Amino acid sequence: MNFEMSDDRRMLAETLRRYLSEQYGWDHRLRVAYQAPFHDPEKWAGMADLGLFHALVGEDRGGMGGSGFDIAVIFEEIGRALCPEPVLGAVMAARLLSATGTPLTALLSGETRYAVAIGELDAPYDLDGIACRADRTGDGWRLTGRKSVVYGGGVADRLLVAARANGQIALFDLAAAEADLHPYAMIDGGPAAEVLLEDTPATPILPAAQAALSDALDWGALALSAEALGAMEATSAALIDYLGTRKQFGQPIGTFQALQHRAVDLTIDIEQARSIVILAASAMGTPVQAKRVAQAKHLVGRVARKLAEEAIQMHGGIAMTWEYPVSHYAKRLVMIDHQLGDSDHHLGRLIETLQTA
Amino acid sequence: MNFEMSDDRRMLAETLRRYLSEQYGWDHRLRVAYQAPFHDPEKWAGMADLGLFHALVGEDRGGMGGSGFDIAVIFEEIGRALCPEPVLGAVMAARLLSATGTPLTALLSGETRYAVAIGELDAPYDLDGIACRADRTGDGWRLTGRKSVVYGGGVADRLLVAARANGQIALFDLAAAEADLHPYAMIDGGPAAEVLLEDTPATPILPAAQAALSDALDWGALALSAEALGAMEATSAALIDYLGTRKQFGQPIGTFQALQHRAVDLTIDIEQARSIVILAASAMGTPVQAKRVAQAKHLVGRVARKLAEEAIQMHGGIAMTWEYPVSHYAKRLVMIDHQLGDSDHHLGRLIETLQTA
Amino acid sequence: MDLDYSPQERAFQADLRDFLAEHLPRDIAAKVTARREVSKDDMERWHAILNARGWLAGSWPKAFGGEGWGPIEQHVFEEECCLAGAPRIVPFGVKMLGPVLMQFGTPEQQADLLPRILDGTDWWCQGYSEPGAGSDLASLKTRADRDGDHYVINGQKTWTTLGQYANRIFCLVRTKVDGKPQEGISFVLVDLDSPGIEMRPIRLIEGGYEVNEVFFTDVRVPVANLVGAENEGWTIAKFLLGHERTNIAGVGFSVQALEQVKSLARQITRNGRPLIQNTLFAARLARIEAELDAMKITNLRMLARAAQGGRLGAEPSMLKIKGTEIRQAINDLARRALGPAAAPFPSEDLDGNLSIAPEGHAHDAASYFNNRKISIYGGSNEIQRNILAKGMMAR
Amino acid sequence: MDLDYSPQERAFQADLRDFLAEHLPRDIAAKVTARREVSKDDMERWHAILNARGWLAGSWPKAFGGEGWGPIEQHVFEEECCLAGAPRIVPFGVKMLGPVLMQFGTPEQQADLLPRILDGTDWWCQGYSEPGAGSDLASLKTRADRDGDHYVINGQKTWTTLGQYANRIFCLVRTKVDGKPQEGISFVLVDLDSPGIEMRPIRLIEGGYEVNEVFFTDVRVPVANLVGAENEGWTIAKFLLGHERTNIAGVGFSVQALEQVKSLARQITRNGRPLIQNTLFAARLARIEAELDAMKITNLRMLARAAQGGRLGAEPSMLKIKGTEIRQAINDLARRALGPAAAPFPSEDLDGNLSIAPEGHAHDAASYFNNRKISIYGGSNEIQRNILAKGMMAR
Repeated sequence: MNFEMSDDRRMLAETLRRYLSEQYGWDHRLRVAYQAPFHDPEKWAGMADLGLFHALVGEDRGGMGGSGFDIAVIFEEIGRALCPEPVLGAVMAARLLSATGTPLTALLSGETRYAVAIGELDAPYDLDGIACRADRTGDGWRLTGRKSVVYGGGVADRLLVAARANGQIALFDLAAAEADLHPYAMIDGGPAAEVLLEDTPATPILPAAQAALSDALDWGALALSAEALGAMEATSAALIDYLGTRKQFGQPIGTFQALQHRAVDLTIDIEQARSIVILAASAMGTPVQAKRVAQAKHLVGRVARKLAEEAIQMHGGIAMTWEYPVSHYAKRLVMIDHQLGDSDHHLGRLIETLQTA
Repeated sequence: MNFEMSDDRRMLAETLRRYLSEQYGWDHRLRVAYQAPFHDPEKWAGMADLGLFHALVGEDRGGMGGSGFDIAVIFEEIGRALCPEPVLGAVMAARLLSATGTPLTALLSGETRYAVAIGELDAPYDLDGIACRADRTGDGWRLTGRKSVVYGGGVADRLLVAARANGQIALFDLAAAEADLHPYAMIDGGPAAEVLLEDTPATPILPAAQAALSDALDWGALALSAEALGAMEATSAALIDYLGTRKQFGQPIGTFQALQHRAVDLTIDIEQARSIVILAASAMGTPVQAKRVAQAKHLVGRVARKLAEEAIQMHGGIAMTWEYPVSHYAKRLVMIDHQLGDSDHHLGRLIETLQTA
Repeated sequence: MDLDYSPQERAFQADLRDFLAEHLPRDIAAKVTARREVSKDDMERWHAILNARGWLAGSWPKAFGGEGWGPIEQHVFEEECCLAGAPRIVPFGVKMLGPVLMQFGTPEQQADLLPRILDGTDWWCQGYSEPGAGSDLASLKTRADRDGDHYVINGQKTWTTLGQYANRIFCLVRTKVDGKPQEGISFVLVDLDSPGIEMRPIRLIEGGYEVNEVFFTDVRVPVANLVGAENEGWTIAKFLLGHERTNIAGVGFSVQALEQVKSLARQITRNGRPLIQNTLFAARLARIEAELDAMKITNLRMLARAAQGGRLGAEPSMLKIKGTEIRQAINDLARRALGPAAAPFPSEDLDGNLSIAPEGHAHDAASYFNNRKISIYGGSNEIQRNILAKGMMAR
Repeated sequence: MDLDYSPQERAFQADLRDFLAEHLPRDIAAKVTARREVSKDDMERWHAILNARGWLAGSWPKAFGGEGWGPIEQHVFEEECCLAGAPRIVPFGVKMLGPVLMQFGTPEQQADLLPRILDGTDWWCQGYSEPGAGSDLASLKTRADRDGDHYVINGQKTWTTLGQYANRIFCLVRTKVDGKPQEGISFVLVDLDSPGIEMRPIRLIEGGYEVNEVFFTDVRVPVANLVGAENEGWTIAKFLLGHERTNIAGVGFSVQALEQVKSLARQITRNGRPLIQNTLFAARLARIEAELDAMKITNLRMLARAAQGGRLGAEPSMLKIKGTEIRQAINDLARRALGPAAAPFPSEDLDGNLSIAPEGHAHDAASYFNNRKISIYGGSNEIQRNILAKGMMAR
């Protein structure tokens, strides 16, 4: 039993943390997150140079990492820095492309940015309700439908799209330029897009993609859970610091017992969130992957929202302002629950498991 | 708009409160609640003399009350005194007997004690799953089945039993002596019984009793919600008193802000519980009766349990003892949620209403 | 026990509904119900419409141009306005300064200033909080030093709501430095075009602008602008905190918002099924609905007591805490219901064909974040709990 | 990162399972899993069985008759015992006094008393809390006045668990009245058959007897029964509070209890459908399961740190708070699952044909009430939060 990170992973985390704090400082982050294109291509390239994308992928596919713990470590740093770069697309694309045997060279080098387009307005978090359809025509396949709130969609070079073909869910690859893309910022910053497809040509890369897509959704949910964990650590540190310095009625507000106990409960909840992320990371690739990921996304979503609300409340005004970083952390912590399944959605998955066991 | 009680009702409440505090003091209550027959026939008669049972019934049926507010006022006092007398059976029986046109003389005088036997182990809170069956024989009807945790069952003179007859739920009346009764105390005190029926003769009094039974269950749930309210008021008063007197680290524990804020939240919750009981009482006999009662039983159940747990916790040891009254209030507050539908059961009813609206 | 309004109150309610149906501008109501920003012009139009009917300051005594409404009429008015989607009346003149002037102002101040509140000549804002004195008002530091028949004000106020639209500000300032902190505070009226005042907008969490910082540098204010006696501002501050709290529970907002969430949950589908069919979501709705229905009664109980002249002690604090918790929980539900459709930063580009959230719901997430303020301002819920605890332990 | 036990630990786990399968008396395990009272004889039998294998005090150093287990082996032992339904080892001798004697006792005390703990000659109980000194131990009032080579003890202890079975008690007593409250406390050993001692049972909320009050009236105790130096009892008390906290989270209890609730929810039906098919109930279950699975890792993380010699600061308090909350939530679920079947006061009459709750669950409601104690005793969760807050704000 050992809960220490390996030296390699620790070094990667430290390198990334240093890079983000030096190259992606707070003012820069704020500007990038809300100004088109809502990401910074130069910093994306810089992160690629650090070996970030190699760490997302296993050695068998040309990378240097690819375990659940690699993903968790990286996304914890992304969350800590509130970095809006669309790395999530790379994690999910790497899983999908690996399932099809497609080479990952351009993904690993950071040269090609992928966005994964699965969710639709009526089927935001799972595959059953997907309505986007693929039709075979003389010269290939064409996609018709709308993919909503595609993370990184507006800045992607290529899109991986889940669509219905011959009665099953298949996976298609297309150049982002082929689709009718409508990019926008998310309320917590960073790029997303509506992807409109109308007889849009695309290459089928996996005819029966249900399992691969579920797997990619799991890895994405793990990444987001770890990202939330990093953002929670940063938020909690800011809160505790504030409690120790801000004075009311002549004493630091951190001396008020009611606030103390609430802060303590948040701290414990964050420890629990860390534990469930560790558990999920360790379960990737095992038979309990889906259950552990659902537990992580559920529990993290619950704790993240509570922390966001409590952090704003206990700051008492200042964290309601754009200028104070905690407000942005709070937005991320709440809105991360709207990506790849909120805490109720994953609770629903856990309930099904209990009911069918 | 007026939230004052009428003079009649206030007088009844005060009379009952005085009677219970003088005649049903704490030591007496403890002895009665846990020693067979788990109720006190003499005090039952005394309460009848006060006009208690007349207050449960409308003037058209020979009583002097019978509104939702009458029931609420009486049960609030019963709850405040933690009185284990099985008055609940009288409330429900009065509704059922009224629906059949049966005279209430013996109920009103307190001479006849009724228990209402609806719930079964597989169908504790509603009518759909009732398995107890009624068979027509040469000389009348006979009942076969088991009714579980029948409140007041062991001390009743007559039983009103819901059973399946000719494919619908019908209501039967029988002398308690005819059934195989197994009385016991409830964990929070007071009488209950298992009622075993095997070809037990009974008189059909309502062939299609579904509506009347649902109505009786609503009135019972209102009564229990009001009882919980009274018990909550008493518990909260004891808690606040304790916070003001008990010292730790040289000061009253009520000066510790964390405890203060928790006590405040409980106080607010109790106000909300009072409001929802008022709302339910006002809705009896109207089209929203079922919804309001479900809201009341749901909300009260939630608040009562929270108060019970918090009251024990904040007392810090003493309320874990049999000797200290709060422990018994806490038991009642938790276990009342096990009678006539717990907070989740009633939430389920509310969900259905939302989903079919 | 009687939970219904009296015949007179019901008649008033019917009048109000007719009035709102006829006179509330549709474009403004559409903005309010979609939780979009209401412009200065919108608010001024609505104030003028109400004022024409005599209802802008209905709870003011008739002598001052009001209708002399009691707590229940005031409640009926606010509830109906909420349900109809009317914007909130900007409270700083009508609900705050007005009552202060009636209680503490000179006849000249009353004659001069009250009509200007009603006819919209003055838009007042509030100078209470300071960067170092939020919930702890007594520790405020903005100084007003006497210089002849002027005060010279130096310092900084913050959280000044809608200050960007105001021409005047009422302030709590320190006129005496020694003694107890509460003792040296005065209440003064300041023209915002006085030299030395700078107003800087504060951008809020969701991206909007509704509060400001106000900096005072050697701002000269005539001593005649003092309200009440010098160094008795604390009394006025307490009066204001205790006053005009009928809508503190915000029940009208919650009722309107919950109805919106219910219809949203029937409109939004998940794999073809309406969201309301999801038990976990429906459970959240049903729980909050029960709390809100209880809250309506809690609110009415306190109103009835106030209407009968009963003294309200702890009750307003209870209403504030539970009322804001319920409102925030409903905001949370709306955000949840939208799923990913809550994610986009609201912008005009996303309206029309491209709209992601159902119509009128593009601002629900922004509104959820913005409304975190309601449990903070006006005496945070923690302060309310302290007040309640004090009362509770003194029983 | 490696979440698994080492090969040696797994081998130990396998040995343990074999041992428990073979040697844990079935009748005792049945009582434990049904949450029924375990008798004095049951506990003594089980202690003897463990002692015969050398596992009664496995974490004691070999020199004193233990196995020298580290935190992980101790955890494995406790977890497996829980899962098998073994009764908890009575902690007062093995886990409390034993370590105190090893650290602070004289060689004579060690040689005399430690073997008597292992072989069951002595059943120790604890005299810490007093009616006026629960969480605030420093304010204890029981006095030990020196009289020649004896102390004379007067006062009252309370919450003395299983004192009714004990022959000896270790006490914190006041040997000096002036100075700081912490300074005048000593740790003494007292025979319970000494004249002047009266033990009175306290009946608990659910009706059972497991704690006692102990009254001391002029009880004479030889000075040789002092452990450590006079007036240094506070050091020993702190040592004890910091010691032996591996099972503080009670994960094993929770795992075992949650499995029981799961099977209960499949066994109990509502209108013919298993309760687990009720979404609201299943949601409660799934939420707690996620918390518990997280807790297992939280617990192992802290154990791993302890095993590597890391200093545990705030962690035990976290484990206490969250661990007890989870255990209590599971107790709550079991009670809920039973519905009305939870209502009867447990009694022999209701067993057999008449049983209302499914077999082994007649005591679930009683157990829910009884287990409210776990967030109160051993330093209430409020005290733990104070400790954590102190550490947090000092960072």
